[in-house]
Amino acid sequence: MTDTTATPVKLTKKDFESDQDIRWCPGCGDYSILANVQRVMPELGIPLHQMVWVSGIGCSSRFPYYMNTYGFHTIHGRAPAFATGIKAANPELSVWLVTGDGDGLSIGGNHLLHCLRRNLDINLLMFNNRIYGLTKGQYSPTSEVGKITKSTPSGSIDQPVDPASLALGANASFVARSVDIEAKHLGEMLKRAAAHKGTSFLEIYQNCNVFNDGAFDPIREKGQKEDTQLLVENGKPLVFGREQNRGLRLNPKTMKLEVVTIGENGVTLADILVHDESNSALAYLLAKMPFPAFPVALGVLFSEDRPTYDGDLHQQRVTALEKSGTPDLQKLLNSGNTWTV
Amino acid sequence: MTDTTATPVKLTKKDFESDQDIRWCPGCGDYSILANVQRVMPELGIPLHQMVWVSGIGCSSRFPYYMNTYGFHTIHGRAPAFATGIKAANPELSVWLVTGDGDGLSIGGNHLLHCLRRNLDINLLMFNNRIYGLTKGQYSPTSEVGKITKSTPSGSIDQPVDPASLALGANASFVARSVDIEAKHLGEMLKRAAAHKGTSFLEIYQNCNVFNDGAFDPIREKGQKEDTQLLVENGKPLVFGREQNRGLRLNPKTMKLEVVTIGENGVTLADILVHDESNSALAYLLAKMPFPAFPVALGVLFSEDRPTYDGDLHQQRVTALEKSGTPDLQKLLNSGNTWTV
Amino acid sequence: MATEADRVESNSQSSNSVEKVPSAIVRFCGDSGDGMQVTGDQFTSAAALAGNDLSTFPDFPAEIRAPTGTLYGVSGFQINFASRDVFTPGDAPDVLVAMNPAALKTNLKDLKRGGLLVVNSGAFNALNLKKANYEANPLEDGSLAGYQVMSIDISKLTVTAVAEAGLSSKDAGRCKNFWTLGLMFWIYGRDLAPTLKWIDSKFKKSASVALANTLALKAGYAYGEAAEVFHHRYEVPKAPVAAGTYRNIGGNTAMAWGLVAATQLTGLPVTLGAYPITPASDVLHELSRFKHFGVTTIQAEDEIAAICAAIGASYAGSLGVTATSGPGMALKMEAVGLAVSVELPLVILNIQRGGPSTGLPTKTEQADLFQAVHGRNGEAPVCVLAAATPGDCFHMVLEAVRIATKYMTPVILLSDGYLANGAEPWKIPDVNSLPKIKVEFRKDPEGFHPFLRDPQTLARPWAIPGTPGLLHRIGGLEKDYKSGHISYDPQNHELMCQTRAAKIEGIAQDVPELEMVVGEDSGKLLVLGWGSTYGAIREGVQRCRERGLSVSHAHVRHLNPFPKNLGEVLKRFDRVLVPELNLGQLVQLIRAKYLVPAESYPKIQGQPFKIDEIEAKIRSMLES
Amino acid sequence: MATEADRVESNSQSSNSVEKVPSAIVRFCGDSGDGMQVTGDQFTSAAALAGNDLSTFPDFPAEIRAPTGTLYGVSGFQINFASRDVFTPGDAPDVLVAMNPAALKTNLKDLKRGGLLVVNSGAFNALNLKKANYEANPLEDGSLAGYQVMSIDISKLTVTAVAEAGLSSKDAGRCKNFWTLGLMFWIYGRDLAPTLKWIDSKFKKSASVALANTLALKAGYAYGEAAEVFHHRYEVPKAPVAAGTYRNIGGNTAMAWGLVAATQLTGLPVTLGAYPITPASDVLHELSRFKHFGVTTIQAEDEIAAICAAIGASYAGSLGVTATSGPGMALKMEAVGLAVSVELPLVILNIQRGGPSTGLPTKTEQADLFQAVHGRNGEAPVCVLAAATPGDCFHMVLEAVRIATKYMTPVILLSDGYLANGAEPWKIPDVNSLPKIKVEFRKDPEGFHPFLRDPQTLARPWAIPGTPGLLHRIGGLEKDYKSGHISYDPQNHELMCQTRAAKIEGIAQDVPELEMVVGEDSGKLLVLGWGSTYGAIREGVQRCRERGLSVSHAHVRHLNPFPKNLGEVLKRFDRVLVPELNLGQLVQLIRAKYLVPAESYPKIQGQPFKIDEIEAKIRSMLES
Ligand SMILES: Cc1ncc(C[n+]2csc(CCOP(=O)(O)OP(=O)(O)O)c2C)c(N)n1
Ligand SMILES: Cc1ncc(C[n+]2csc(CCOP(=O)(O)OP(=O)(O)O)c2C)c(N)n1
Ligand code: SF4
Ligand code: SF4
Ligand SMILES: [Mg+2]
Ligand SMILES: [Mg+2]
Repeated sequence: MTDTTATPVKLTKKDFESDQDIRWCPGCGDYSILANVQRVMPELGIPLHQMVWVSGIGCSSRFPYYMNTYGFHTIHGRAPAFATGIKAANPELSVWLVTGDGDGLSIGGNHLLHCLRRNLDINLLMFNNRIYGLTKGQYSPTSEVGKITKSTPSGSIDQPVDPASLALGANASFVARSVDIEAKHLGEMLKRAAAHKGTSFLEIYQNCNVFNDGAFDPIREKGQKEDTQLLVENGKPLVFGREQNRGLRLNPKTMKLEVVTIGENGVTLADILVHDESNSALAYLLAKMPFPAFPVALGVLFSEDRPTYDGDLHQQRVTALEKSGTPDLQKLLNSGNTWTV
Repeated sequence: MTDTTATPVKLTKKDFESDQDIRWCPGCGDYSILANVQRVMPELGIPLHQMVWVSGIGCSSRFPYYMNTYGFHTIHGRAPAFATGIKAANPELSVWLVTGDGDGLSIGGNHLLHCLRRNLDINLLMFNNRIYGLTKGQYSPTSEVGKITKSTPSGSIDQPVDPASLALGANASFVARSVDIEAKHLGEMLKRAAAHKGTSFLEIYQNCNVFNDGAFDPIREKGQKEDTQLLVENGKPLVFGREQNRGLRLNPKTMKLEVVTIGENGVTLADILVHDESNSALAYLLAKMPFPAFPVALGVLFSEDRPTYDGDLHQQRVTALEKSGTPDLQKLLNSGNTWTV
Repeated sequence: MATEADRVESNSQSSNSVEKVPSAIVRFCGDSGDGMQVTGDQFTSAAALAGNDLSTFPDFPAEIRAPTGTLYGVSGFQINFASRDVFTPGDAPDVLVAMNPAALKTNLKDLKRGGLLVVNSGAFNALNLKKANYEANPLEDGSLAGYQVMSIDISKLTVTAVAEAGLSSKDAGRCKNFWTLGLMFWIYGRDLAPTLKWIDSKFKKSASVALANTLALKAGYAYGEAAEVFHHRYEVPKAPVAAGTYRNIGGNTAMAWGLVAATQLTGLPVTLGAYPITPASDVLHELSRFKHFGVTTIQAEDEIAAICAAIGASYAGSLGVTATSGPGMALKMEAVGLAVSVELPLVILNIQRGGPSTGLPTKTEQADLFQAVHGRNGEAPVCVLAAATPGDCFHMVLEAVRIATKYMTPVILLSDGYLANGAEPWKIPDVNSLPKIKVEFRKDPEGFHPFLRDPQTLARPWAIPGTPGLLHRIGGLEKDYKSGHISYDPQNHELMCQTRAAKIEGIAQDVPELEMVVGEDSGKLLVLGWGSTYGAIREGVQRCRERGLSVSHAHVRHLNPFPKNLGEVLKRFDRVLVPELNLGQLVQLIRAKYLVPAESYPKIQGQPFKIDEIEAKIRSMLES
Repeated sequence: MATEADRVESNSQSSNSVEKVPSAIVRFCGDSGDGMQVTGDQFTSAAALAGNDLSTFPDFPAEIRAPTGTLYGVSGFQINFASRDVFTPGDAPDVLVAMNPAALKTNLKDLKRGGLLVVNSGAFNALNLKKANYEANPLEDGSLAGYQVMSIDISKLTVTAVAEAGLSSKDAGRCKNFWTLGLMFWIYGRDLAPTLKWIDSKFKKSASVALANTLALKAGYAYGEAAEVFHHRYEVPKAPVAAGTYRNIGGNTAMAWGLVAATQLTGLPVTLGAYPITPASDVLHELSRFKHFGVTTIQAEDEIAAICAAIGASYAGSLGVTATSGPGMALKMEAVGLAVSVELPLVILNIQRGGPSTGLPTKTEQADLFQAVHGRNGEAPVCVLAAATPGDCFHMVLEAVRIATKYMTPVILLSDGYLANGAEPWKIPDVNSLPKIKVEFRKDPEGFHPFLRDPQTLARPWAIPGTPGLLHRIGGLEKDYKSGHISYDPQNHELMCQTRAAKIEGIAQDVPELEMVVGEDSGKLLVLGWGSTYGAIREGVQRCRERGLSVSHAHVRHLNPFPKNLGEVLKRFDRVLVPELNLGQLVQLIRAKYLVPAESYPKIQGQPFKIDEIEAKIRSMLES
């Protein structure tokens, strides 16, 4: 995202809190995300009035109301399209988009994918609670097969889609994952997203304690998460586990990942694959690791610098103006074949 | 796709030709695809009346009119949704879907992705000509950056999306690629698609000789294609080139592919990566290889057996009926709290 | 506590002064977590079992689970029960039960002056008062002077009453709704037995909870018996309802069951394509339970996919249905146009909610009529129907199915949040008495083409894939009248447009003529309604007639085309009034068609008409 | 060949019998590959330069590039030019130029009885005759007896004429359109010079092609001069047009240029979000050329994204515009509802085409009026305008921009395929004379809230992100009238619905009163039109007036709200006739609103009204 500051501003968390009552269910993971966002925002040095939070519809999409910035709560699934217009009109704005697994992947999957490939310079936060919260608990595109919900009393039959893999397939330039209550990690990810120019896709696992409580317990709860979270870092070996002695090794023949233990069967740290944010195939492998056979990769899976859509749009306007000089409407109207009576 | 034959039928190409005038531009790649489809269909042994061709809108989407089967030319981008209803209502039908790069990836990207992840048992042919043909030549989601079209006189700025990579990211169970005029290869791919249970995604590079002529010349024209097509086959080394002496090697450290020449620098056939249709990460790497530094992979990039959406829907109905016995409407109406006056 | 319970038993015959009243309106309200919906449901069952006619309406908060004690977290349930026919949940409650300050704050304005107010004083602590924006405690500042106030520390009495069950004090406090219910049962002289039975089965997994609720219920009842303060008990005698077996039914359930019935009456499987949206989601939820009836439900990726899947299903020989609301309906219009063009049966359920845009998702409105009739590109006529009551949803969905299959057309059936969530006693039909709906697929290849029309209905044949000999292609381009192939011919296009229009217009010959709900078929004023305003208009008109005013009520269920005698009916009245929960839509349609100076009575507050409002409006027109 | 050319020069003053005619209608038709559009354009330029008033209309095949010689591959171009004002491309051609059998087959029925038919006999070979479904050669079977037939082997004469240029025989044959043009220039006494100049510049990259076309043009002219068979030349004198500089302009170009002008008149950048669709794509194409004016074009992934991007752009301070047609319009309605709810300026261009569904994509129709006015969920009023002629598109788009920005509202501007593709001479406005459109963003934090309204217009302030001190949130949920925050309050919702409606209604006070196009402002019959029927109605009414009938023509450009005097105007006529290219839409709206028994004159054939049709209809009403 563009750092649009002209004058340095010293803001606090409070400055980012709007005066609206927060209407999520008590205990909802969204509170934690909100608090972390509000905590991190001041560090970005962006004036409040240069920031726009855009969302679709869903519990998650209520987010903009709680941010003391500009905000646009639009319609279901279409937030990326609104963001495109906003950035086309004013590339200087710092635009943050909040969507849910339903808003962003069900009705809004197409806008998401086009936003990602175009690399619109925004930060896109997807709160994935694997359920439709606002409509009171139907399965979503990220719900596991066999999920019993109001709309699937015999269990859902749709294979879920993994948001990060989808983003990679859609040619995203930045793909990251975090967890609602991992304050430190989430904060880091928000800052990485903000720093990236282009669509920064950040998936946040979020607990919906009313309709899908515990969906992420294995990677979210103390006592379990120590063994299940793989915190990837660029240039660092892909190790995990309480003792940090487990790791991922690539079998070059099969091109598949294996979980190995360092110090066992002659495995050393040198055998462990090193994370490379610029390798989209590695990111794809990491994103798709099946749980619980593999850990869940968190962090920046992929990041690549390339031109942004709004940047190029802007550049084309500038170039056109340079080429043509001051536009002349009368000349346009009189261009081509004319005759005078 | 389901082989729905009950009685064996002996059909000919002619049987699949409808009586409608074909209205594509003379020289269009669509003719070749049509001819190949009509040639291959009799081999599948599916009676004409059990076959439905569904499409959206576009030149490509005119396809159903030319097939002497059932056909439904629907609305722009939504063909997968219609196909879902058709298969839900009658899983026995052999459903073939034709879409274009605009129909299937622009307006219809979301339905495509949900169809793929759900694994609806259909064959989905995407005619990719990297242009909007029917609306007379605007750039499409697969057009290269910088493309000058009617709508982009200064060149397009959107990064294209690769259909096969997108399909993989969307959790497709079958992903293949072919070329409009490669009769033999295309025929094989059509048969593979037909044999696969689930959504068989087959991208067909197609020349639009009016609005994007030559887009695929490097991999389509004699004299060039011999060096640029990589015809992948399961279990076979990934070699290509006129002499079949070039190949792909995986660098296990970087997890990147390299083009190597067998017999040079000590490279032997044993160093060449072997294609494994069941490895989605490999398929992803193959799909994303940048041209011309790498060849273009054609063939079945990925294939995986898993339950189909319509199959599961059907199974749930069967199970429910088994559990409940003959449904009793009166019992339903009288269930729960009632009182008699 | 056994002693208390005994006291209830022993005293249950004792009668304070019991006042006979023809009807009563009771509203329960409290925090979302206070169990008001359960309380209302049980109170409703009791009224039904006692033979009253009744109508109910819940009022949920817009939030999923709002923080406790907040104004926007208040949940309510209103019931109107009577010894005569009842058509609405009633206007102003006679009795208001308020479980906390927020509930009092948001509901008090509706209570009748002088009405009975039962308040849980135990919840009126400083924190809750603050959350409800009360500066002073209303129980103490005299602001409730105009009502009969029963301020009882229900929280505390409940905890005491259920002590024996050994629950945590938090869980014990949760039983206060049953305590309150017990008290209300005492006031209206209800039998506790059915609810006790219900508690046992509902909480069979937790004996202690079952016990606690039982104790609470009985304690509340006993409190009524014992407390001197209650001057009155009321009796609402049985209503003279037609013999039969009844159940309570809400509009969305009735819709869903109507579709289940359709599988049996048509012999067709039903395929619902839907995407969740308030207040239509329950149609999806309910229908997903009936796979054994041949019902398939597809939760699609969006509303567009949902309707397209439904059309695809109809194309392949199932009955395609989709259900949605508000913004979801807007998204479907392109596909409705295709269904018009390819002439396939399709049932579209629009459970209307407050608009425009996201609007007021949990509130009711009737503002999608224009959209239903006019909301597509091109000349794309469809049949439009509207259900009048929750139970009517069952029958109207069958009517939609009948028309869709007979005329090969999309049918939009309008319901709304009020019908969806409201409930009324419904006489369970004898399944054998329901009319069969004849559906035949075309089989005969002889002379077939896909747009060959039935000369009577103008419907094209339903020829489904899988049928030998009927191979054909259809699509959204204009088709030749004589062959069904694509045609760009000018005259043919006009003929096809006119034919599609005539087909829909022709349905008017095939639907019942409009009859009066109440009143003579001519006179000074006709009140013409549609949809969920039925009850309020009916009762309002009835009241005015009792005052001797010349007013009648007719209610349109077929909105496109209109019943064929509508024009004639309108002309027999001096004036026509059209109350609608919008800014005036039906009124415009009938003015345009019949050139009668019908007058609009719009209301657009996310809430149904009150009977009073209808009555007042009529009186202002006829008494001046 | 130089000799031929010389002959042309030397003979160009020689005059056969030249007949003065007040007007002429000429249609060129041939295979898509025959260059009929270029021929038409050049013929049009010549007529314009000669001072005629004129109107043109092309008729493309629906296919991109149909196989040669097929019936559906015929491309046509019609021009009506006259010494008086011209308002339509004319009904039946006086002269038909048919380059092949398919063109003759599809167009002959339109030629006036006794009209001049110029046929390229060289194309009438067996194969082409078969492709055109001719059993016998019409040039030989006497079937053309009713016309003055000039059967010339243009193909062969062209090849001979251009031999000198040394083209392949295929390329040489391609010049036959210029040969034909030359002949037509001779018949109407046109100067060859401008076209010769145009050929030079157009083909400057290929001297031989330029030469060949030059030779062909001159040869055709010379042929006229030499051939004895031509009895007549015609002269159509200058038309008395107002002084000024003119150009030909089509509706889509005028639309696009209007938006370019808007950037200058408002000072706002324009952001167009669009998805290609016939016949609206050219608005996108044209606008994408004006980045230096501050125009941004986004080719979105679909129509929904396109309008949402436009709304996003308006939100951020640009002027958001979207352009579409048919099914694309249907898809936008949900987002239009949001724009209504958040009250942002938005211009929606609907270039209507034949419906329903995909319908007739390349044909014209006016059947989206109902959709524009009524086609959304909830009460979602927008302003609806319609352009009457190609040039009018320029001015109406400015009117749309004015209203959208002044009233903070979406405005739907209706055009259609006929306006989009048709062209007329347009007096180029002096840019300085165009009215400035004042637009001000809110800056002042004092007392600000996002739904604070201007008491006059009821518009809310346009407060864009990036402005210090105006931080706020908006969305599609209902908003509090007094603060702009989310509100579920019943009374507030009604107030907001009424306010939004009143805002749109109020625009009526701010638009010109309806005036007569032709005729007195009272009388026996008012013909009330809207949109592209302007020319045909105007001329039809004029003809009837010349017969002494009491008929006037008024044309509505503001369709929602209507001009404030419309009701009054209607009442001053005995009868009102509303011709529309649909099944009757405006007629229903005015009947509903004004209760006048306006009569519908529908036509829905994918083609504009003919003047004759209007004339005949009026006469049938007034002469019986
Ligand atoms: C067009 C449209 N369709 C459907 C809805 C109803 N709806 C609102 S939110 C939602 C799903 C929300 O799920 P998600 O995006 O995962 O958000 P969450 O509530 O879980 O945070 C749906 C279906 C709507 N508002 N608009
Ligand atoms: C809702 C809607 N939007 C736009 C169009 C116009 N349209 C028709 S086909 C098409 C794109 C076709 O591109 P593609 O799918 O690549 O097919 P091709 O013609 O190249 O085979 C568009 C934009 C339409 N028919 N419907
Ligand atoms: S329903 Fe779930 S996601 Fe929504 S606010 Fe409640 S807990 Fe959070
Ligand atoms: S426009 Fe292109 S894709 Fe369409 S028919 Fe012509 S050549 Fe084929
Ligand atoms: Mg969710
Ligand atoms: Mg294409």
